[in-house]
Amino acid sequence: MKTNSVLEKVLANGNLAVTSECGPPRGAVPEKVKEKGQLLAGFVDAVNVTDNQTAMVRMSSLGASILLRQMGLNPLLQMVTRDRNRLAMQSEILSAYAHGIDTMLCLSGDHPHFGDHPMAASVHDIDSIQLIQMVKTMRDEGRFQGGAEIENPPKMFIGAAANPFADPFELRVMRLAKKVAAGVDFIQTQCIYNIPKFEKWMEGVRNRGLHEKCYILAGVTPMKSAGMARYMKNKVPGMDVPDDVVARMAAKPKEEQAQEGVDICIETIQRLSQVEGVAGFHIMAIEWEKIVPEIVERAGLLPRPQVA
Amino acid sequence: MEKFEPVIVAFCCHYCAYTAADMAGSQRLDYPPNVKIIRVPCSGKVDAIHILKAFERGADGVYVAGCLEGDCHFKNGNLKAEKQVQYLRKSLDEIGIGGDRLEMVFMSAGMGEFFARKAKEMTEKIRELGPSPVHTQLEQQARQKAS
Amino acid sequence: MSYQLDNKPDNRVLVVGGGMGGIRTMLDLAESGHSVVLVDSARSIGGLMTQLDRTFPTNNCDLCTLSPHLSQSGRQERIELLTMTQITGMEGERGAFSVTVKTAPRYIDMEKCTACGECFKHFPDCVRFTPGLDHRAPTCMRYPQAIPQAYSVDMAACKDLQALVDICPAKAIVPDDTEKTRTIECGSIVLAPGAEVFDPKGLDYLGYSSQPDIVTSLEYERILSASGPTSGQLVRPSDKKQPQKIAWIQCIGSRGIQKGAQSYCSSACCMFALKEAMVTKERFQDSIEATIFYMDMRTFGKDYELYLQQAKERFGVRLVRCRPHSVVHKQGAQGLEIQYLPEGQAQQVCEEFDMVVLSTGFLVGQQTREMANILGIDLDSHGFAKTGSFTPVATSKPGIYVAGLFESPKDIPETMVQGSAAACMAAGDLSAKGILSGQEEEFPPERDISGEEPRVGVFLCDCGENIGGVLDVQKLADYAQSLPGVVVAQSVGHGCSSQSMERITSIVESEKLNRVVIGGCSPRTHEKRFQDTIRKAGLNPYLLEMANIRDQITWVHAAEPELAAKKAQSLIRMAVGAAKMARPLADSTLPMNKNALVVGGGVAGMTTALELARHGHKVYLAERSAKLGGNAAKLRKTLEGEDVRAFVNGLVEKVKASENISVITGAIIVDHSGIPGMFKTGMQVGPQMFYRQVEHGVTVLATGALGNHPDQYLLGKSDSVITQLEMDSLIEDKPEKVKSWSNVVMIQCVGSRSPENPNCSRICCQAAVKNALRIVEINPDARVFVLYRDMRTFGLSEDYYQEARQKGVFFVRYSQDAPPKVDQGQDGCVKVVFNEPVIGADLEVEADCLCLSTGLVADDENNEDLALIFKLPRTKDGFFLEDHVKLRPVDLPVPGFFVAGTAHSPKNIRDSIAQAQAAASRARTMLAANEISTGAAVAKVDGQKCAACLICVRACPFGVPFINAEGYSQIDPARCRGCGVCAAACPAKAIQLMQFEDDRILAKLESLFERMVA
Amino acid sequence: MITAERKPLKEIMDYIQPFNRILLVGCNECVTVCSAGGRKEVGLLSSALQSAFLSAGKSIEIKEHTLERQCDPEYVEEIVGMMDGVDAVVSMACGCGVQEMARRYKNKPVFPAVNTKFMGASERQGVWAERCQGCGNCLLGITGGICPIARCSKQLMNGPCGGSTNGKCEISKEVDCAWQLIWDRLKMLGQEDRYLDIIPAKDWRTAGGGGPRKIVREDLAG
Repeated sequence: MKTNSVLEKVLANGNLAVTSECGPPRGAVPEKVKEKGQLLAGFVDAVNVTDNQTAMVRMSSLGASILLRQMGLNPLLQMVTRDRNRLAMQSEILSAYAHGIDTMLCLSGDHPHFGDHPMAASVHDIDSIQLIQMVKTMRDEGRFQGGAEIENPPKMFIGAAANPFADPFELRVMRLAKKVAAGVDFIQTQCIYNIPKFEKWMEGVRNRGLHEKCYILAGVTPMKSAGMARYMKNKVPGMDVPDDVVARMAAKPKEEQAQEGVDICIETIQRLSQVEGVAGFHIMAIEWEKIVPEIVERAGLLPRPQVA
Repeated sequence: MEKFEPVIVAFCCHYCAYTAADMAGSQRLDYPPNVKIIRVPCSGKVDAIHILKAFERGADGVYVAGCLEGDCHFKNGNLKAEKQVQYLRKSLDEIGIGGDRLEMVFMSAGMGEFFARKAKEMTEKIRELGPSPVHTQLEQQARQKAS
Repeated sequence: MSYQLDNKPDNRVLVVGGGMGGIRTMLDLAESGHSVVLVDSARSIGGLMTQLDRTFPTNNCDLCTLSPHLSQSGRQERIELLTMTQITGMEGERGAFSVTVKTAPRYIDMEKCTACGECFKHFPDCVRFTPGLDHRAPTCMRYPQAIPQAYSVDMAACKDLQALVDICPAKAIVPDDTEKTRTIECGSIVLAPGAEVFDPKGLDYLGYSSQPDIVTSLEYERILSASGPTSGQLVRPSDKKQPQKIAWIQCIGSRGIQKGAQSYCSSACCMFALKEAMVTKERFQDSIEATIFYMDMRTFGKDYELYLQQAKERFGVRLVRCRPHSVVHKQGAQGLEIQYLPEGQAQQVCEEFDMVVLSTGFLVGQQTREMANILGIDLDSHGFAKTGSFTPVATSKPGIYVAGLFESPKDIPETMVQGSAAACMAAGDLSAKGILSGQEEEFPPERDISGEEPRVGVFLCDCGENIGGVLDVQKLADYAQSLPGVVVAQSVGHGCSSQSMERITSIVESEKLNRVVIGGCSPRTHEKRFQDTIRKAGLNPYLLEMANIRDQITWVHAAEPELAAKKAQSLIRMAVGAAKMARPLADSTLPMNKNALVVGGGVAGMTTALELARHGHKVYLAERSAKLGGNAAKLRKTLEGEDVRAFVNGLVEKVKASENISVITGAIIVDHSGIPGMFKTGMQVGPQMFYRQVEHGVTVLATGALGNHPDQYLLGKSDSVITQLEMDSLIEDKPEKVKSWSNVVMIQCVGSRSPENPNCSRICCQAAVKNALRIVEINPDARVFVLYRDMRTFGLSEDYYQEARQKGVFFVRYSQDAPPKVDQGQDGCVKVVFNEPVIGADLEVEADCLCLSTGLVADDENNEDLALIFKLPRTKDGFFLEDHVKLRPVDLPVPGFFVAGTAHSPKNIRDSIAQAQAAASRARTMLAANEISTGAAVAKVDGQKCAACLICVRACPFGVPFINAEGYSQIDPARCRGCGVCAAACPAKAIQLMQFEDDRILAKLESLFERMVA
Repeated sequence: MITAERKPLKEIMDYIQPFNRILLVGCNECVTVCSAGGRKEVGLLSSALQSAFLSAGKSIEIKEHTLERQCDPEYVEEIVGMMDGVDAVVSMACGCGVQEMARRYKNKPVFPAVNTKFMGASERQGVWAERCQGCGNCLLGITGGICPIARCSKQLMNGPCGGSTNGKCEISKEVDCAWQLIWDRLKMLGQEDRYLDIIPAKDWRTAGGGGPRKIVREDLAG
């Protein structure tokens, strides 16, 4: 074991891991974090805590993660390179680890263009791959990026994201290879609707043996409505929602669409469980955390394994 | 107060618009005398500075007249002129003179009737808009100087 | 510069007809230094084309491209126009004709008429106004002073003569005007009287005379035209509502279809209908349905096939192949019902349309026949002037030539070609052998005015009543005198009279003026004259500024004399202000090299070379192969049966015998430089590839085309499969073989009108008909099948097509989706299977010979090299692209370059010869000058200011500026066209357009507003 | 080239409102080429200011001059004679030129009339696009000749983010994805493997992280 991360342990035991996410509130309201945490407790192995998601100001990932940790959950600290330089990021990693947070996800982050502060400067002192390298150096060599030694180095289980659907497609496996080379331990993918394309990507991943060098958690998102399906198809960059999925949603009357979305999500999990190299699932039920238990249960992923 | 007589400058390309003006002449088509023509080889030759200077000196309206689309003697000078006019209309808004006082028109050499009509329309439009703020100030200065 | 008029009879040509062809002939001759009298029986010139709204295939009104720059020189002095005039007699012979003409009374004194229109306004019943129907036509001629004002009086219709006389403010009505007769002495005559349009009134089943919504194509054109009766609103005549469904019916009065119709094809109507349908669809998109009923879609011209594709695919014009049976208006019904039998169907269909357009054809008018009779030239059975296969514009009488529709039905480009060809031939009969015999006018040396303060002279015309009637010219002169810098200001009456001009000259001298302002008419028409006037006084001509107080003031503000007077002051002030900024400029001139380079030694190249040599020019004839003759050397007979081989051999002999022609065979062009009038072209010659460079003023490209040899239908794989070209020789050389045949199949459009080569090769239908006729003549028992898509035997060749049908040749249509199938058969025969649409079944023929109409394709490799070296554009299919497909079919877009023959597009020998003669004529218009004038209104770069930003390089429409070795922009004055776009775009203000410099334009603005502020 | 864009007229007017005699100075280098501050733009701005002030009832006097280059002291020196009788200077040069003017003519207020934008190339007539951020440590040799720092919206140095769609950046369909361009070029050059090399975290000192930068050529420096 590289770390004490529960997620690492679940994965190392060969169980299909389940993670979900919690978007921190746009205000100093710890209750909201706790509420979401309670919905997820017992159904997932780790809870991603987003970092100013979609470049909108929210409670910090670290702050919300601490709240969850205090509830006994296993927060998965997301960190984007957009908002902080390497000094700030390293100090925050130390803080997180000091609060018992041992799992993190290294991201570059959505562009401020999409958020509520488009006028803000993008820092991008380093990129996500360089962040992985930095966290790994802190953990394995016990040194900061600048070279100085760390007292009690943070032992982080290092994750990163991958989007099998973005362009250029042929780069997508290579980009994962780069992240593996940089030292990533696990991957959470963009939400998957185009299963054949994902399978093609996984084939490339296996050909390079990358599934043996990191754990791959397939991302899924239940859709609430046909409108959301269309929106994700047309408006969200890097999202691939095939026409038949949109059509399947639209074929249902409005009030049944949410259920259809859940069904699709569960079918997806079941089908992806058969794909070699898929080590678990990351269920992103955006502002719909209460549906996660149903999905986990119906997908047959309960009970969650208990690890020491 | 006497009737406001706007001063309007028309930059006319030699091959079409200026010829159309001659045509209006030979057909004896009345139009208001407010329009003063400056001949250029091609409407694409009209420099932004010519237009701004006209306004700076007190013009109440300016228009650039070129050939019909596809008929420019120099391939596409008329379209270049049109882009320039569109760009300058924004500048004129910024200056406070108002982009409405500048127009681009297209005509063929034979459209004498159209030339006369356009001269009339432009004069009426500018009369409606009233004197340009620059014009007003220049007159005021002149009166002060005189008194 | 100006030339002395060389207006002697032995340098004069009489041109009959003022349509496009006649105008082209007139301009070519005048520009080549000959004098021309043009007579037209109409009241103004312009002909049929001026009635068109727009022309295909550009869908623009391009009339103005015909004669740019005409008013720039004294050329018009060599042209005399006689309208309302007819020929009444002729004597003499080639070189010395004496023609009597009769001019009908106009009852208007053209000298006095100002075209004010008062008479027409008050007496519309008896005053006719025919300015040429298109709104652009009169001025697009760029020639206003030469085109008679369009008014005339119908005396018979006049009820109150005195009132009419009194209404004219210019006292121009002449009630006692009489018919005038005069004699014109000339060396040669060109006939371009045009044609009439078939009148469908007599065809009752079409209902043209009873139904207002059935119109002819020319009438439809008028409805579309902005200046037409409906101001461009497309409404049907009966109820003024916009039609939803319009049908065109082709071949009205052509191809022997109706009672009284001519047997030939009118050649232009298919394109005409497509254009009208397309323009209609373009303007109204889906709200109007356009349908064309046709027999064969004859889009055989250059790139016309692409036009047809566009009509179908982009505009959704519906094409129905069939001849409608009738057009009926049912009682009480809204629309018109067309009854027709669709191809391959047994049941007649009735379809309702809102409007029907009849595509009426051309025919020779009675007046033209009478004129031919007077001149004693032979006509064919249709009334067209008889010409020969190798003498396309020569009539039966030496010294008389023909151009345009009177030669045969045709489209505008061919008319323009013939107009130039006729000019070339007519000039050849003049004993004063071309090249300007006039002397340059003597001017005193130019006075150096550098360092002088501006001394401006203002001269104001009253132009009779034109200006003086509205403005107090003397008062205006007094005002001008008060302006700073003005030394003299005078009223000069008619400024353009020679007396006034002399006066201006002497005042400039005596007062030591160094700037001159003329207040009068338009610089468009008179700038050149006044420039000459001050030049005579030793002033640089560009020290002149004109204020157009007539066209822009007195003619248009007569109702407001006070404001007019104020505006006149402004205009004079502006002109004085600008004149002070005027700088002396030099018209850069270079000596003209009078030699020509003709590239290509086929029929076209040899013809051009011989014509230019005949007019005294040295010609380099460069041929890539080892010997002269080109494609035609392989041909034996023309459609009309004339001997091609003998003709080509004759040409080669003449070329070799000509002292003025230097033949360079085995020549590969490798480099090229210079400007129009001073080119240098390098070539590698002969097997040793010796480098040789020639200097020449013009270049004619006559590089020909290649016989197509597509890998289709066993061509090259079976001995029984040959091309039409091979068939031509075979018939001549092995008649016994032809006699042995039982079945011959010809397939048309092989390798043409296909995705790989979309255009029509134009010559193949004629070739097939020619060879089919020759085969059945030798072997009447042979069955000849011609498998075609559209038979395009345009013009008079339609007669041969009908003859072939009568002689039993089978013409069977196939569609592009179901082409014939060809396989090896027994005993060296080939098996051809094709669908016969009339019986609706497949037929199989064992053919002794399968003859493929493969047409011509561009010599892509050679043309590509030449296009690169000469910087010439090409069409998509590799032919050279002319300057204007409609009106300048011989001129290439680079000045000084001309094209002739199949290098331009596929065509037969006759058309190649006509174009070759035309190229010679066009070349002569340039070579006539002794100097190349590069003008003064060119852009000049100040290298010090230039930031080498490339903006001018990108902005110039003609690609002239470049960044030179010193690192700043350079503009070649010889290539600069003077638009000034670069000057306007330059962000460093490093470019000024001479004559229109910024300070000169700004001075106008400053002066305009001067008084207002002070 | 350094690119720039004219400031809104209002902003320039606010700067010079208190002054009556203005010297408007253009530059014949980059800002001429990008049509922001050459001789032509000087004339246009001068006329626009005249008209705008006049409309508001104020007369100002504007002298126009365009220097060969405003970022070189010798050129800037050329206009020393024009400074008498000038209350304020408006420079149409890039930020370098404006500062050089301000350094030389210390007692005159100097105002910028353009916003200096970026170092770019001209894509076609009238269109300029950013190409370089002057990071001081050029990566182009390993990124296929396309700079991810200047041309990737997130300055990603190791490949495209998940927002790259059909060759375009997630922030706008008008912006090319730099990494798509890099990848295409690497493929064309047969250097796909280059992509697998991880570019380590950048040392930003050369990009200005180490304070204002300076180049000293010992052999040339006087």
